[in-house]
Amino acid sequence: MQNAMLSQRLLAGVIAVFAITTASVAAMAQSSLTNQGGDQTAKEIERYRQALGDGNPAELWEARGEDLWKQKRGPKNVSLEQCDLGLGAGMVKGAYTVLPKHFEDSGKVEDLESRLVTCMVMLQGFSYIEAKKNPFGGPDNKSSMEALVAYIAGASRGLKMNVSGKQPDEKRYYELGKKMFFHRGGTHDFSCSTCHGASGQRIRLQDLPNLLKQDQAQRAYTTWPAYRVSQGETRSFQWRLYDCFRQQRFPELEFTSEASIALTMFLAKNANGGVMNAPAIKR
Amino acid sequence: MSDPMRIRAILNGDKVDVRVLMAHEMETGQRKDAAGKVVPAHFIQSVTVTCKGKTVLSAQWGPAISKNPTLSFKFSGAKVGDKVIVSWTDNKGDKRTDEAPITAPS
Amino acid sequence: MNRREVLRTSSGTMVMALAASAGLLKADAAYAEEWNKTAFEVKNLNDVVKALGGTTATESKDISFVNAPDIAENGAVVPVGAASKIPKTELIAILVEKNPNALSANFTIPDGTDPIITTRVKMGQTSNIYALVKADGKYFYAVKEVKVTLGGCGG
Amino acid sequence: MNLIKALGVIIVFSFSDAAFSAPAKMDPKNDFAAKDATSIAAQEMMRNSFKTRGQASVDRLNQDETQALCSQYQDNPPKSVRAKIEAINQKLLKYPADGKLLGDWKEGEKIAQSGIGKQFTDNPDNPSGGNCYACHQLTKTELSYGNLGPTLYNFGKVRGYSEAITKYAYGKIANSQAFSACSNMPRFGNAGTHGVILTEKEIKHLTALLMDPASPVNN
Repeated sequence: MQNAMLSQRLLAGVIAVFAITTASVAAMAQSSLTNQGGDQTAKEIERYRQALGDGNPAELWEARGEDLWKQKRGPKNVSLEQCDLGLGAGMVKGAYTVLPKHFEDSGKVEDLESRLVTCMVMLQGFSYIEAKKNPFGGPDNKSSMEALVAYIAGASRGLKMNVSGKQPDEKRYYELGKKMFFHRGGTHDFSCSTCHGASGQRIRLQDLPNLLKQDQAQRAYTTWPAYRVSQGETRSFQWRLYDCFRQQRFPELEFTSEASIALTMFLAKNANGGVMNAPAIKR
Repeated sequence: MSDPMRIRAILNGDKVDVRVLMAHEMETGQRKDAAGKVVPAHFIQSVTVTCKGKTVLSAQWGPAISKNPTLSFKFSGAKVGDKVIVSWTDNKGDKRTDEAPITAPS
Repeated sequence: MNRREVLRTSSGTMVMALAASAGLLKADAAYAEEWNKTAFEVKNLNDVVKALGGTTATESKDISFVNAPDIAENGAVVPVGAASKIPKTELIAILVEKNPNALSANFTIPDGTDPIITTRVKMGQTSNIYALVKADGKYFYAVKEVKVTLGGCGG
Repeated sequence: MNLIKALGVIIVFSFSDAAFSAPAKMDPKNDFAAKDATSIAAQEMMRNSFKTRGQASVDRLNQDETQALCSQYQDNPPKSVRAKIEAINQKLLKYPADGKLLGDWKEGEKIAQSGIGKQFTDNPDNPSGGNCYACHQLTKTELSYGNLGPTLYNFGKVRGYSEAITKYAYGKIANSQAFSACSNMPRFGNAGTHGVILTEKEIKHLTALLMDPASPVNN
């Protein structure tokens, strides 16, 4: 089913390329010439990325997140160490690979961020408002959420994504997320699929993974959260979606909203089998 | 106040490979905040790395060093277990010192 | 460059520096060498050399860049390293010609430390970068261009 | 059954979020969106998950017929639907009343480089960019270009500086889907029901960037 859809899309892509290049033979000759320049650029960008890999400031977030996880906080003055992230209370290692997941205690499908909110409310006694207050850090504003996310994701490094998606609500979320992926709207007619529905595409010099193809979905999902050098911040997957929709010219995606989790379910499950390598470092 | 540095000092042959990651805004003094006000410069000005009481590297930095700076270099004359001590001071007078023992390659 | 200028940079620094000069604190190495304000304020290679106490710098093939890419995907973080094969290298500095102030960093290399360092700098735009070396009292440099590219869907 | 359960979840969710912000309101007239159960649930979910910020109001989630059809067919509609979409957009496409299609390529280059505009973080008083380089190669000198669209380098030179090609270039920028259903390219002059991205004058500048023999695109 999935494969049929993919090959259909690939075929459509091929047809589109032909339609474009039939404009004129001269244009084709021109484009192959300029592509050589493009390859050189791509090679240099690759060198830049490798040089970045040399030291990842996300480590600073991971260290802070580990402290926050163990620190007694909130009205109940307890740590998060008894939080069940999906593999049982206190199990951090590998937890990121099974999320999003349906939790009996909350009755909801939760991704890592919404699960942390639940634990902060249920274990530590924070209000929902308090727990969701500062999801994304900025200059002189440290987000506890992003630090916790960096620590927990980091504890799944080297482990394979393994989202179940079998529970009925998980299945529903997957389907809703898929619908959302193709939902065009706004001033620019963009959907997620505009940029992430075909292979070999890039915006400016940034490669755009085709999130409908397993290998690319794996590579993309397993490198979030990530330190963004353009922002000097370690960003969570919730932030990745939030900022994609901003650039898509959509209204503001609410932190840990149902739509954000449904879309994460769709993308995480498509990445099953991919080996986690986050927090990564990106431009 | 500031987060601890991450320091790695690994003995490769007779040389110690040092990598340091620091948590600092490295504000240039040119950026404007959302309200259009210039954010004052705030950056690390000096860095000193010592081992066994001897300075193995010192540096002066301007605001053009990237946020959350990294630094790597090599020195000789130390063994596994010796401590590498890194200190920085910024233009507001804030300071931080962290240390890490030299380890064997894993 | 004079001491008073440095003292004015912030009250925190002033208190510390005064305390150090009065012998109240053991002056550590960082304070033994005051931050060279002038060097960090001038706009080009020659003026930096002068601010560091030299007169002129000559280009040298014995200085190489390490890790520095030809194209940077983002100017906020550009990895730059420099290595010197010139005997008695005592200082390596990194300059970005088109930044508001040219000098980014200035490393003092004592005996026993390899004359090779890497760090990361900000670049406002495509520019030449210089690796400046002081060896046996003389100044040498190498230069290369790093292109900074635009990115993103909403930039 | 599943749907009812899911709606329950939505209600719980929007209730717990109620103190955080006012629940999103969407134009109830969203006639074109798909009507199958999953699509309705997805629209409901999105309505409850996005909120208006700045110029980006929640009604941007509403779809015009073109957007709805492209979503429904996952950007790859059958021939008949494709023809329908192109016909709708041919009707929307308007050429300048003064008959002039070319502006100043230098202004066009600035518009092609700029990616700002219409985001909730953008100032609505400032003009929007076209962000052409995000998807197209245009000149020899700009290395940072994307490839979602074809290269446009030497656009006028290889096609000839004819009236027909000029008109096609203008039309394609103003409303890409009048020529190619479910194109990834925004309809800069006819942005669905959500207003225009670029003015007639700005589209003329971009047309000049492609069609002026002196433009760096053709040199």
